[in-house]
Amino acid sequence: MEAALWTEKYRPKSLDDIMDQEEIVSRLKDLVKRGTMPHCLFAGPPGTGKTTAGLNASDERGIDVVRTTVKEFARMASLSSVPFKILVLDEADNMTGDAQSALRRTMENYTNTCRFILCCNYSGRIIEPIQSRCALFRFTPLPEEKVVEYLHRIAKNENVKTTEGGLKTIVEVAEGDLRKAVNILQAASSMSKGISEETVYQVVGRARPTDVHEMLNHALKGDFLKARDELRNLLVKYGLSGSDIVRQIHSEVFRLAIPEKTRISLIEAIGDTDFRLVQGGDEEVQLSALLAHLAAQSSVHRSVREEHVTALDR
Amino acid sequence: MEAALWTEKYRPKSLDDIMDQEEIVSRLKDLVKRGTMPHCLFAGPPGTGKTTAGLNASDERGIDVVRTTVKEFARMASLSSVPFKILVLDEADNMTGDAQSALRRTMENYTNTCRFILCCNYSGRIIEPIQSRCALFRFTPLPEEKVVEYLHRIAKNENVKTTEGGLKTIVEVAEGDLRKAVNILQAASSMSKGISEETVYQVVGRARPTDVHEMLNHALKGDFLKARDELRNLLVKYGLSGSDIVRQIHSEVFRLAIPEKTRISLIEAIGDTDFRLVQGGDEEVQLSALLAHLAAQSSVHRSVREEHVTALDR
Amino acid sequence: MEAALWTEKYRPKSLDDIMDQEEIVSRLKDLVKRGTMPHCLFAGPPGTGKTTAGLNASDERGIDVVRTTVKEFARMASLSSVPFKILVLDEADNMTGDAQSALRRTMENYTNTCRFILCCNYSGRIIEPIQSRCALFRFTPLPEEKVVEYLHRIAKNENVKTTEGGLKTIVEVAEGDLRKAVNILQAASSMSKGISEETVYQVVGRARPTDVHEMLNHALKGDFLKARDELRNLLVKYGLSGSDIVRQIHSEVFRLAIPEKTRISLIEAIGDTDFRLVQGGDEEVQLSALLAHLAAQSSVHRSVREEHVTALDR
Amino acid sequence: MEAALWTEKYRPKSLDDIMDQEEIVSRLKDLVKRGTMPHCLFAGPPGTGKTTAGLNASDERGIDVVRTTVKEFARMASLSSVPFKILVLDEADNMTGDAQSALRRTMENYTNTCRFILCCNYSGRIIEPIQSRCALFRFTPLPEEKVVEYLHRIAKNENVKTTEGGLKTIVEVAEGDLRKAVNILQAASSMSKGISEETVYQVVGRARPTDVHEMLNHALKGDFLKARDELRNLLVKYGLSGSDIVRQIHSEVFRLAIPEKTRISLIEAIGDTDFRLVQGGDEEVQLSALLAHLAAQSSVHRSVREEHVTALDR
Amino acid sequence: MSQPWTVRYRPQTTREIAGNKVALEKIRQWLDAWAQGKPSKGAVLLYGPAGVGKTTVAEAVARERGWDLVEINASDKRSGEILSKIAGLASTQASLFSKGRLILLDEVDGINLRTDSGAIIAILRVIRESQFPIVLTANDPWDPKIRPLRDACLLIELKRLGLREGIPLMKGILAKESVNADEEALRSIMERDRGDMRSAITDLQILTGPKKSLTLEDTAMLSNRDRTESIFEVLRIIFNSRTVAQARRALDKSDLDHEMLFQWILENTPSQIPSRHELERAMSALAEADLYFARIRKTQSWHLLSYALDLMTAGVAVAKETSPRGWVSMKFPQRIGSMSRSRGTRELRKGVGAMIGSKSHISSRRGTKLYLPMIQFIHQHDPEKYRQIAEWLDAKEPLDEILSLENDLAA
Repeated sequence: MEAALWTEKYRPKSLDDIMDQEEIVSRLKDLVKRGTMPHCLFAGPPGTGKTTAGLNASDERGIDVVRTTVKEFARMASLSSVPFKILVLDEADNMTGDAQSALRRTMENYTNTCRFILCCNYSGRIIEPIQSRCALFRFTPLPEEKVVEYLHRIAKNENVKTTEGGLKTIVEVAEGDLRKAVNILQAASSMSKGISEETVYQVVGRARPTDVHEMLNHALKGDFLKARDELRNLLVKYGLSGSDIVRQIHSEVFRLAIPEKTRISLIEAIGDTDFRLVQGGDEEVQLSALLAHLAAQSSVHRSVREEHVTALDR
Repeated sequence: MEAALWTEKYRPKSLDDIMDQEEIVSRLKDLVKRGTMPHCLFAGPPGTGKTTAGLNASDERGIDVVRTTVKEFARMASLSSVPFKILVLDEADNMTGDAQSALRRTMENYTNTCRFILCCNYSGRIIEPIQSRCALFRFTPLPEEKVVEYLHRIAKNENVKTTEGGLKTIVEVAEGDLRKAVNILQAASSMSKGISEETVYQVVGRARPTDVHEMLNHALKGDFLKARDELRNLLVKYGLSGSDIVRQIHSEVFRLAIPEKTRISLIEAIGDTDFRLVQGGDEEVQLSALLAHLAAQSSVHRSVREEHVTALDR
Repeated sequence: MEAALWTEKYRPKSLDDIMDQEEIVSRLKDLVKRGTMPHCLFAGPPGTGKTTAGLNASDERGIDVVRTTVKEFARMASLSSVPFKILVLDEADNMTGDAQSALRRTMENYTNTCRFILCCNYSGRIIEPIQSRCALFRFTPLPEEKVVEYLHRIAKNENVKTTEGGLKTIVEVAEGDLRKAVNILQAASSMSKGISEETVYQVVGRARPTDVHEMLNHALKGDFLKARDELRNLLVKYGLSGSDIVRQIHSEVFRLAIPEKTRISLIEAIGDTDFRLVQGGDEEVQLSALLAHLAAQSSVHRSVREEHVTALDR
Repeated sequence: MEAALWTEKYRPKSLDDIMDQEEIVSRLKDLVKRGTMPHCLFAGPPGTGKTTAGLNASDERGIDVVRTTVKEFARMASLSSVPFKILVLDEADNMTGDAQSALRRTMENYTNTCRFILCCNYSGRIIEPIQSRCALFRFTPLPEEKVVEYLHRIAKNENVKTTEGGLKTIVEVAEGDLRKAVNILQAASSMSKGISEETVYQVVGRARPTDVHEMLNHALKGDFLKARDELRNLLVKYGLSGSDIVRQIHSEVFRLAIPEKTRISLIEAIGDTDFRLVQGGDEEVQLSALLAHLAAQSSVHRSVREEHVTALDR
Repeated sequence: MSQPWTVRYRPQTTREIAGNKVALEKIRQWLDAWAQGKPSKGAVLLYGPAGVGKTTVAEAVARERGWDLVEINASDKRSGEILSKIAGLASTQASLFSKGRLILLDEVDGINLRTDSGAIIAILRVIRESQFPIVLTANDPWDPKIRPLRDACLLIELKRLGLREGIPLMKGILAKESVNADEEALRSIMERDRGDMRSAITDLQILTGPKKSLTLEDTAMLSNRDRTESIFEVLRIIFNSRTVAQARRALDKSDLDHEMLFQWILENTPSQIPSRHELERAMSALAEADLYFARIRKTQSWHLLSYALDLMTAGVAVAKETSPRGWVSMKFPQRIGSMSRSRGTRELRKGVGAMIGSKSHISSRRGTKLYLPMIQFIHQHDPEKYRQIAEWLDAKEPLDEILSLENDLAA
């Protein structure tokens, strides 16, 4: 059926398909086979293949839930005939510290009948006593080439025209999140023009970083009016909202060749603008003001420029 | 019936009548011809023909269509006994993430009996799983001349006296939003005097740019008190709200003959004032402070004036 | 019944009695005479006679009328079996965009059985589809002499002792809002001493301008501590809130004999203080800071004083 | 059971016992005698006898009285089967505008069966339609001598040793709030040592001025770490809130031996800190930043110290 | 057998427990003393980091003596009410033929002041009235929240095992599993897990896999668990960075909770950046970052977080102009303990405020603000007067609890 999600269609069907986490996969398979699996903690950024099953992320996960639902589940597991049940707690690092405390003895008391797999983005947010009870597996973001390769395979299968630049842009935008990358690929595939850098940015509702860079450079050179024209252009061409742009300006600031102190002061100004938009400030007025602020820096910054410039590639 | 809305009365009746979105129209017609129809995502600023295109595409397929807004959709979300086939959902980016997730499930469940056309201003605010299920169509703002032409046609048909200045003002104020433009035309037509620049500004609740210009000029010449009298006049006579005035000052600043540096500092100050008003600052106090800021520039600026003045016509 | 509101007791009974809105009255009478009646939008500052005009226009057509506020309207919005013909809706610009959209649909559905008169302060806050369905009437603030005259008539009728200064103060404070003026008159009448400048300021919770003037003068002479004592006095003795004082300082600044430059810088500082108080800043701390700012000007200003002084009477 | 809190134990039992509000008391007694009773608005700073006067006026009329706070009032706002006649509503100026509008309607609807006594700090925050329905009574802060006298009486009755300095300090700290004064007296009496300046400062949980002074001096000498230790001490040991400390620093600044320019710049910095605390800033973080600012001044200030010092005792 | 090794090889008696001999002896002596009647301290607080065997010790001693073990832990709701029921069980005199009992109150530092309200006071009562020995466990005995308990208990610390004790233990297990292991591999595991034997045994199990050998190379796939130590590295990077990008990168190395990291930076900024002008800039960057945290709380706009992070890392780093002057040691943030606790008292204060308000005709908000400090003061100086007031207000229980919690905070 054509409306199916590609993330589902191409979801790894067994542990074997999980990309590029070979070691973890083999270790896990072994543990499962031998039936001696300990509690596990899967740590790593989203979309790196940590399992998503079990309790839903949107469920409330305060201490009360842990003391009732989770415990109940663990208790019930003991009734079934399989050696043990596996209970997957997604986003365990979103649990409060108290809730985590409440979890530790439950993990232990039902060890015979059930095993916990805790998934988290940051293992540092899991309290030590729980870490101590788990085998820790760290999932690393997939390397870009692998993701490109994977997207390529899907695109071929789906008969979608792609350019290398297009796929690379998807990978960049998805930031190592495979699921996100596949979703973008699918969305972009509907554009008649095929998948290029341009279509990808349009689909995700972002401007091309170089365009934003340009705009900032105009402002920093003191050419406020040009910067503002570019701003309007971005708003219209990419169909961006004000806060979209502010966030992109924020990312771009790290790549500008300006003294570090100026960079920090710009970040403060950008944060201010972002907050003002959150509070309901007028988009055009506030973004103009931000560009004006940048332009106002230009005179200051031009004088110190030659000496301090640090070229920053990220 | 006299109370009918012109936006409805003059809504294009077929895909061919949709203005200036040729590429989109041809893609849509192609889909219609081929008889297949994916879920669609129509993204673009308001008043660029998204809903109209959706309705017409549905009509041309000769199948039932239901048009609804987010609010109504939420109410009828169960959709149990859908007697129709295409559902046009306005303002889809106004839905919360949770609501979008629910929508996504609905799309999956009814994928055999109906198709969705989602309209939104910013595609970036649609969650990826939905984006990837939809074909994306990006609508762009209409060029000014086309809008003027269109308004002219309606005005003629309705026997409304217009001046060229009047129509231009409407277009300027509507900022590429055709629906808005037609609405303003209709509202202004109820004023006995016919449609001039003046009546349009009255209808939309804005000050005449020249009045705002005047006020700013007084301030820049250092005549703060006169500027303030003008301000009160705007607040009281035109019944403008503070934020309206700030936005108009912002537009006007780009037309002032002042050194670039002054302009930049003014625009920063305007951003501040906008935010303060949003936060509940006193309108008169804050706008006075803005004028005072302008007046404070005057001494600085007067001394450098003769040399640097840049005449700006926009 | 003694608790009756004077604003009701003295509300004009016919269109002819409405003060100083001749053009509007004649347009309305014309509509009434012709027997046709579009939906109407009455826009203008509070207390300029909008509701009264609406009610009277309805009466003169000899048809049923219902008056309601936004809150109540929302409650009865289904309007299923309306037994009446004209619905006067106050504070229409207080409705959210969503509510206005709902109202618009209601207007469409009942267009055969009823007409709406919407009253609002700012027509710019009414959504366009409604604006374009309505004939616009713009109400302007009443001139001071007319308001004094009107108050005088009521006071005489109610046997209240007044001084001219008292009535003038009411008018000044009411800023063209007739309802407010009458309300203040009634409130002040309950004070045993009769209506003088003093009692009016007490009733509305403001300081006497001379006290504020004094405080500012201390600060400008560089005597910060005395200024601060006066400030505390205002806060405690008059029971004034910080924002009240800021607004009064703002008015007073225009009457101070100080160089224009100082005035301008003060007004900027006042804007700052207003904003901080709005955000919840401590009243004494923020106002002290403002006085300190004034005191800091003193040294600058004292030196240039003899030459530049501008006496300002308003 | 005898009231354990002295504020209750010594609360005036009749209108005659209310201190120093002669005009109010006589107006109230007059109303009671005449048997008529309008709605009343009692305005004035906290602890000046508003609630007490309300309760007693009701009692002397021999009718049922209900005292309530805004929250409770809202809950029982339907008032269907009111068994009472006078309703004393505290903190009416804490109600939102909407709630006040609702209250106003309630006042209209039940005008035959009950009367309201509204207590508030600022009458200016009560909407006009309510103000005009009420007779206004303005309570003024009590003069210091009277408060001293009153405390003296209580102290004698309770067999507590006092010094004049002690009582005076209480009065100073209580800022005209009688309830606060009595409270401090009772707390201080729990120390066996009797009531001296020292014990009072201990009670008010305010740091003694010397502590704040110390902290500022450390900072101004450039010893940030010591200043911060002192700050933490104030926050934790004395349990002071951030805004308490800001207010005290603010008072203290006027007593520091620093050049006038530094003083003014400090006062502005304090205003800034206050503003940030109000926005939800963390007390320790924001105050630390203020101390760091002071410490940074130290080099500047040390050099000019000997010459410019202005000793300020108040 | 499908048991993880941590279960399979859990010590059953105190003799099987490796290390911590002194502590074990202490607990034995204390238990023996019960034969002569209840000792002066009716409870023991076993404390130490995760994985040193606190619960295991309690279970082992109960088993050795043939006693019933009554256990309450953090997975149970532990309100005062529920704990009182345990008190019943604990205070019942043992009949001649019934078995003895050991009451285990596990993880008392995991008590939640909101859902478990009244717990601390109830536990104190259990300790006072119990006829049976009570063992409490905690990771951090200095947690202010449990200070009252600390005073009522005999404190016994369980330490992490060193290499000398840990490696033989691992070898014993490996022998039973017929696995050959390099000494270096075991040493490496011990070092990574820093004496947490539960982690070490889990890792041992994972690493050995299907083959019956374990080499140093095998341990390479092991991930480090997050220990508090890693924070020092992050701070070092931040304070030594000269560019925004460098400082920002420190965050990638830290999995620490952001607000926690903020506290670490705040605590150490003054000592790391001694120059007054640089310090002013750094502190103002922190104040600015703090404001973003506040805005996030208020608006729930989480995307603002990135500005807070920029400012608290790069903002501080870039404030420096001079280069670092050698190593200055990092301090643990003073406030981390007290912050979460002060949140717990808030609810209680509201309740008490309402009671004061209804008795003295003011709102509960004002009641709290005006009267609570005074009552607190009287409590310190004249307990009898305090009792009268508390009883008159009908608020003795909650007042007691607020006061005891606040004392802890101040300490």
